[in-house]
Amino acid sequence: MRLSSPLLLRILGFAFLAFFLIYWLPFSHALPDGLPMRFGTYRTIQASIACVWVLVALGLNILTGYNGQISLGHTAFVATGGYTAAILMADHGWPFWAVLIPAAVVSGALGLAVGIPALRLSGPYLAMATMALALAAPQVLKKYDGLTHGTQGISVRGDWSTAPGFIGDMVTQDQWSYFVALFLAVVMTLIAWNVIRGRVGRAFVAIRDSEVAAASMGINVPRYKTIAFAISAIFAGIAGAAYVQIVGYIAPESFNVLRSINFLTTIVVGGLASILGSILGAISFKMVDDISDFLPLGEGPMAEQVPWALYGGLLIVVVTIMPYGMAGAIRRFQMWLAFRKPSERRVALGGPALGIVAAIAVSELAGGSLGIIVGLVVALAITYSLWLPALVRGATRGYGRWVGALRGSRGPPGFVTSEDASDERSDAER
Amino acid sequence: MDELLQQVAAGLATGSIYGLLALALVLIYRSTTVINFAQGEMAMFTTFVAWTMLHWGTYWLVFILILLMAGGLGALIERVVIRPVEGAPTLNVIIVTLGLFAIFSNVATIVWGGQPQAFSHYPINDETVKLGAVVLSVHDLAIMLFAALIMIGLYVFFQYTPLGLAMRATAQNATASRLMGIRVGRMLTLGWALSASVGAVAGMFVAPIVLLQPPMMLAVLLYAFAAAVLGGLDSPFGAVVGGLIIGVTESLVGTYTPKEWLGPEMALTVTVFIIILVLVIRPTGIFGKRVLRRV
Amino acid sequence: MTGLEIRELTRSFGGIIALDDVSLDVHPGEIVSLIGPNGAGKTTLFNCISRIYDPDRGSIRFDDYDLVKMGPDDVVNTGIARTFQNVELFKTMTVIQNLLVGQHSRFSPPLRKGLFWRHANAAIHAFREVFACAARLPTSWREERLARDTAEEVVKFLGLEQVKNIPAGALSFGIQKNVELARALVARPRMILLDEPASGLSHEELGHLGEVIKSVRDEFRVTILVVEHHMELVMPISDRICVLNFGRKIAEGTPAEVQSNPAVIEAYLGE
Amino acid sequence: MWLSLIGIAALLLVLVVACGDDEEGEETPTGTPAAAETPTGDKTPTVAGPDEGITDTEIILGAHFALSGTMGAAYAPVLDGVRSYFKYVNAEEGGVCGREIVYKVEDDQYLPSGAVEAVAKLLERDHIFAMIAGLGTAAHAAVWDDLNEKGIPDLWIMSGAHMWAADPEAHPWSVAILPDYYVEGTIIGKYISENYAGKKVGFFGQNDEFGEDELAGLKNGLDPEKNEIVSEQTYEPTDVSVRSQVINLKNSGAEVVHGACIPPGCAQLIKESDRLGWHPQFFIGYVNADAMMFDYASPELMEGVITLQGNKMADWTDDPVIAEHHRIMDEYGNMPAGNFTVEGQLVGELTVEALRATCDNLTRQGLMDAVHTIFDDYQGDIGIPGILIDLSEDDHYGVEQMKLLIAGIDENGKGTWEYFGDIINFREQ
Repeated sequence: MRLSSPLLLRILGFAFLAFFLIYWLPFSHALPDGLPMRFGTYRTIQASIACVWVLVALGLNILTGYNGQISLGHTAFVATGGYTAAILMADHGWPFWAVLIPAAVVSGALGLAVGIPALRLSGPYLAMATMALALAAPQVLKKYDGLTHGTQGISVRGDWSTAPGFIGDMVTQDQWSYFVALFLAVVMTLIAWNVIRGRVGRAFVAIRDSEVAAASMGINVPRYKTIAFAISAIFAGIAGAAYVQIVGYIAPESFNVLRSINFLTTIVVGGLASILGSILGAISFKMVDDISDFLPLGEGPMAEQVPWALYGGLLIVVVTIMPYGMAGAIRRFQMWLAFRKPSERRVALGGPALGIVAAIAVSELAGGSLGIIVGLVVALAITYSLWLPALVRGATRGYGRWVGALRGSRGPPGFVTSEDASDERSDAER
Repeated sequence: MDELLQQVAAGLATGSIYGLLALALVLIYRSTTVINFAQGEMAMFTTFVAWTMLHWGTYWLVFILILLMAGGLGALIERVVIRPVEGAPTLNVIIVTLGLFAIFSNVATIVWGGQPQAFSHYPINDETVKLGAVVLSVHDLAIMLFAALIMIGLYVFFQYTPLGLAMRATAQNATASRLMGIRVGRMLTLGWALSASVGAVAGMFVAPIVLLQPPMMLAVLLYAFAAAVLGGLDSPFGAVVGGLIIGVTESLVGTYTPKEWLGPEMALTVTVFIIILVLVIRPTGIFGKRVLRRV
Repeated sequence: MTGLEIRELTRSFGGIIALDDVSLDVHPGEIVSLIGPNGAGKTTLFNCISRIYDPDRGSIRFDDYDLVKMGPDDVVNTGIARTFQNVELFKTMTVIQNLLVGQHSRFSPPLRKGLFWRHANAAIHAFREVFACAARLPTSWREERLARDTAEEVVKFLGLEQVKNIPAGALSFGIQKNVELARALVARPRMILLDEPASGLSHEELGHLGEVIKSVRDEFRVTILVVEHHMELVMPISDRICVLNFGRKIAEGTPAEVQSNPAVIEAYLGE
Repeated sequence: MWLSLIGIAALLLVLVVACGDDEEGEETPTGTPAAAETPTGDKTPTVAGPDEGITDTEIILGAHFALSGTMGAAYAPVLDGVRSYFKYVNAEEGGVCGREIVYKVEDDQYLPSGAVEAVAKLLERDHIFAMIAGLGTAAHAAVWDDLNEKGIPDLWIMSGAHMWAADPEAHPWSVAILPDYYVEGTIIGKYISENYAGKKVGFFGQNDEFGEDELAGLKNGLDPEKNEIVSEQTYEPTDVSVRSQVINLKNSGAEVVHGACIPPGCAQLIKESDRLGWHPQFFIGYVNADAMMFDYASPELMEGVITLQGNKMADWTDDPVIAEHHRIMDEYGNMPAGNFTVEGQLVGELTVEALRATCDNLTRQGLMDAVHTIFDDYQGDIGIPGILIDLSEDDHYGVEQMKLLIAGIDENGKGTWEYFGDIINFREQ
C-alpha cells in the first residue's frame, strides 16, 4: 500500500487523537493501579457515551453528509442494535463480543429495508419517512413485549460485560466499557474512512452531487443509496450495542425523536461530509451537558433550562458563522495558515503545541486541573496575537452577513459552495 | 355504523388541529423551502403570551393582538436569525430552526414554569352540537372553521393576489424573482410573519385541549409535519387534508385493528407506516407537485 | 463490432413529439455529428441512448447489446460514455476524484445475461465491494492505483494538470467541459457521446477543441457522436452529419452533402 | 496537516478542561477511597467509618432528576419541596447532627444514559452520602443496580413502578416512597368489586409501565364474578386528543372507568366524556390528587371523581403542618405550595428523621439500619392521621396506606378533594 504523505499524516493525526482520548480523557496517569484518577468515573462514562454518539454520527454522516439522504430516524437503528445486543446478552447469555455482529446485521437489515422505499423520497419527504421510524420504535418495543420485555426495559448486568481475566483486576467496569467503546469508535472510524476514501464512498458523493451523471458513470444509483442506508444503520447498530455495554440498561424511553433530531444537529455542527466533523460534533454535543457546570445558575426552579436556552443560541451562532461546521472552520483555518509566512506559522502552531506540552507537564508535576489551565493560558497568550486577525475576520464575516441581512442589502443568495470556493481562491491569491 | 361515524368525527376534529399547524409549516416551506421545526414552539410561546395578556383584556381582542404580535415575532426571527443563513445549505437553516426550538421551549419554561396551566378565559365553551350519533363541540367546529378559512385564504392569496404570486415566485427561483423586481427579502419576511400568525392560531386552539405547558406543541408539530408531507408540502389544501387523513386513520386504527397485535397502542405506528406507503406511491405527497430535473 | 444502431426511435413528452421515427447508424471509428435547431430532439436522443429516458418505440443497439433493456448505469458497461450539455460534474469533488468516479464501471463486474444472474451477481458484488473497501483489501487498493494512473494519464493528455486538485465546482465553465470529456475518457469507452462540447468556448478555442476531438478519436480509438450547433466545429471534424428538425431526421451525409441539402438550409435559414 | 490536528486536540483539551472542574481526592477530609472507585469486582459493599459525603459541617445528599427537556419542568415542584425543607432545617433547626444538609441535584433529562452519568457525577464529584428521591422509572432502573452494588442508600425513589420494593433482598439499599401503581390498581379493583358489583369496567391508561402496572393491579383486584373489564384503552402522553379512546370506552358500555393517567390526560378523559354526554364513575390515579385538577377540568365535571392520597392537602391551610409548609415554601422555596411540594416535604422529613436517628453512627449502613428500624408504624406530620409508614429489612414499600378521596364542590363553587372511607392498607392487598 502506497501511503501518500497526507494520508500518513492524517493517520498520525488520528493516532494522536486516539491517544489523547485514551490517555488524557479518562485518566491523567496511565497506570490505573490506585493512583488518583483526575478524570474519574463520571468523565469516563461521559467519554464512553461520547464514543457511542461518535459511532452514530459517523453512520449518519455517511448517509446524510456523503450520500445526501436525510435521516431523522437514527434512534430506531440505535435501538434495534441495542435491543438485539441486550436480548442476546440478557436472555441468551451471549458475551458482548459475540453480539456485535448480530446487532450490526439486524440493524443493517432494517437499514436495507428502509433504504428501499427511501429511494423514491428526498428532502423533507425522506426526513418525515425516517422520522416515522423513530416515532414508531418505542411503540413497537412496548407492544411486542414477549421479545423486548416491553416497558420494563432490559437490564443487562453481569459477567457478560465485565473485563476478562487480569484486565478486570486492573480497570473498573466503567473504564472497561470505555475502552470497549473507544475501541469500537476507533475501528469504525477507520472503516468509515476506508469506505469514504474508496470506490464506494466516491459513488456516494457522486450520487449526492448528480444522480444522472453518477448513473452514466455506471453507478447503480438505487443500489448504492440502499447500501448507504445499510452501512449507516450498521454503524448505529454497533453504537446501540456499545450503549448497552455502557449503560447496562435499555428501555423504549432510552431514545426519543428529539434525540434523533439531535444526531442531525451533531453532524451539521461538526461538519457534513467530514469524518473529523462527526467526531468533533459528537464530542462537543456531549460537552454541552457541562455548560451548567460552569455557569453560576443558582437553584432557581428552572435554572437547568438556562444552559439549554443558551445552547439554542449557540447552535444558531455556530451554524451561521461556520456554515460547514467545525470541520469546515478547521479547513478554513488551514487555508489561512497556508498563506502565512513560515515564521508566523511556526508561532501560530508551535505556540499551542508548546502550550499543550507545558500544560501536560505542569499538571503531571503539580497535579490538578489548575496546571492544565495555567498551561493553556500561557499557550493562548503566545498565539493569541497571531490568531486574532483570523478570529476577528471570521467573526466579522459572520457579522457582516448579519448586518447586511438586517439592512436587506445582500446580493442574490448564491450557491454557498461556489461562493465559498471563491472565498478560498481569493485567500489563495493573496 | 354510529361508532364508525363517531370515530371519523373524532379523527376529523383532531386532524384539523394538525392541519392548522401544517398550514403554518407549508407557508414557510413555500417561501423558503425549509421545514421550520420551531413552528410549534413559537406557537406555544405566543400562546403563553396570550394567556398572560388574557388577565387584562377580552379574548377576541387578545386573539387579534396576538396574531399581530406573532407576525412581528416571525418577521423579527426571519430578519435576525434566518437571513444570515439564507443561501446556506438547507440543513443549516433547519438546524437554526432547531436552535430556535431550544430557545423558545426553555425560555417559556423559565418564564412561565413547567406546570401545565388551564387555558382559562376561553370564550368558546364546551357546548356540543349533535349530528345524529356524532357529537362535536363548538371548539371542534371553531378549529375546523379556522382551518378551512385559513386554507381558502391562503389558496386565494397564493393563486390570485400579486403578493402571493410574488411569494411563490420567490420560493421557486429567488434570483430570477429578484431580477424581475420582486423584493425577495420582503417576501421571505412576510412568509415568516404569516406563518407565525397561523401558528399562533393553532396554539390558541390547542392550549385548551392539552393544557398550556411548554411541551404542548411538540407532538402537534410532529403530526403537522407528517400532515404537511402527506398532503404535499407546497399545497395548503394538502396540509389540511393530510391532517384530517392522519387524524381519522389514527382513530380508526386504534378502534378497529385487532387488539392482540395492534390496537390503540400501535395507532401512531400504523398511521406513520400508511404515510410512508403513500409517500412511496406519491413521493411528493398527495397534492404535491412533482419536480422534474432536466439534464 | 457493429457500432450504434438506432431504429425508428420515437419519444414524446405529453403530446409534444421530441423524436419521431429516428434511425441512425454510427460505425466504429467514425465521428458523427448530430445537428439541428434548438428543440430538435438532439439531447433527447442522447438521453434515450444513455437510458435516462425510455423511448416510446424503437430500438437502440450497440454492438451486441440491446440498450433499451438496460438501466442507465449499464450503458457505460457496454462501452458508451457521455458528457452533458449543462455539465454534470461532481461539484464538490476535485478533478482527479471526478476522474476516479468516471472509472467506476472499469471495476464493476461484467454484464451478465439473464435477470436472475444479473441481480444475484450484483448483490454478491456489492457485498464484496463494500467489504473490500471497508477493510482496504489488496484488491481495492490495487484497483485504486490503476485508476489513479489512468486518471493522471488523461489529465496529462487534456492538459488539466494545473487544476487537477481543485474542486470541479470552482472551475470555469470551459474547463468544466474539458473535465467532463476527461471523465468520459477514463472509462475507456468505445464510444463517446459529446453533448455540445463547444458551448461557452471562444472562437480560437473552437479550433483547438476540434483538434482535441480528433486526437481523442485517434489516441483512444473511440467512436464519437457529437451534438453541436457550432458549424465551425462540426464541419471540419465530422465524417458524417445527421440533421434533426422537430424530432425528425431531415438529412444525413457527409458535411458537404448536408451543407447543400435544401431541407437543411430551410430548417436553418427558413422560418 | 498534523499540526492542525494538534490544534484540534488543543481545542478538545480546552473543552474538556473548561468543562471539568474535577476535584482531587484530597478535598475529602477523610482519606477513604471514594466508593465510586471501588472496583465492581468487589461485590460486597465495604462500608465502615465515617462515610463519603459526611464532613464535619455537611451531610451531602444527591438526586438525579429530570430538570431539563420536555418532561423536566413538570416534576420540578417535588424537587423544590425537598430542597426547601432541607433549607428550612438548615436555617431554623441548625441542620442535622450538627451538620448542614447539602442537596446536590443532577439533570438526567429523563433518560437512562443521563441518569447513569448523573449518578457517576454525584458519587465522584459531589461525594454524596445517599441518593434521595431519584426520579423516573426508566432513568432509575438504569442506576439502581449500581447503587446497590456500591452500597449507596437509595431512598424514596420517585416512581411507583412495581419493581422497586418487590424484592428487597436483591436490592437492599433501595427504598420506594410512592405507592406502587400495581397496588393502587388492586385497591381500586377491590373497591369497584365491593361497591359497584355487576357494573362494567373500562380502563384508560398511559402506554407505559404506569398504565401497565395499574392494569395488572386492576385485574388482580377485580372479582371476576362481579365485574368484567369491557375495554382497555391506552393513550400516549403526547397524544393531542384522546377522544377516540373515550368513544371506545363509552361504546363498550363501561359504567366505571379507571384512569391510569397523568393530569393532562385525566382532564381530557373527563372533559371528553362529558362532551359525549357520558358520565361513568371515574377513578383516577393518585398523581392527580391535586387541586390543579379543578382548573384543568371544571369542578362540576370533576365532582364525584375518586382518587387516593395519604397526605394532607396543600389547601388545608388551617392545618398547622400545612400552614407551616406554606411558610417554608414562601421563605425558602422558589415555587408556590401545592400537593407536589407537600410530597417533597414528606421526603425531606423522612430523610431528616432517618439522619437524626443515625447521628451517632453516620455511615451508610447506619442510615439504612435507621430506616429499617425507626419507621415502624411511623406517623408523619404530612400524612393524615392513621397513615403510617412501615419499613423493615424485608419491607421496602414506603407509603403503603392511603385513603380514598372524592372530588366535591365547596360553598364558593370551588372544587375540593374530600377524604372518605377507611384507610386502606396496601400491605394487605
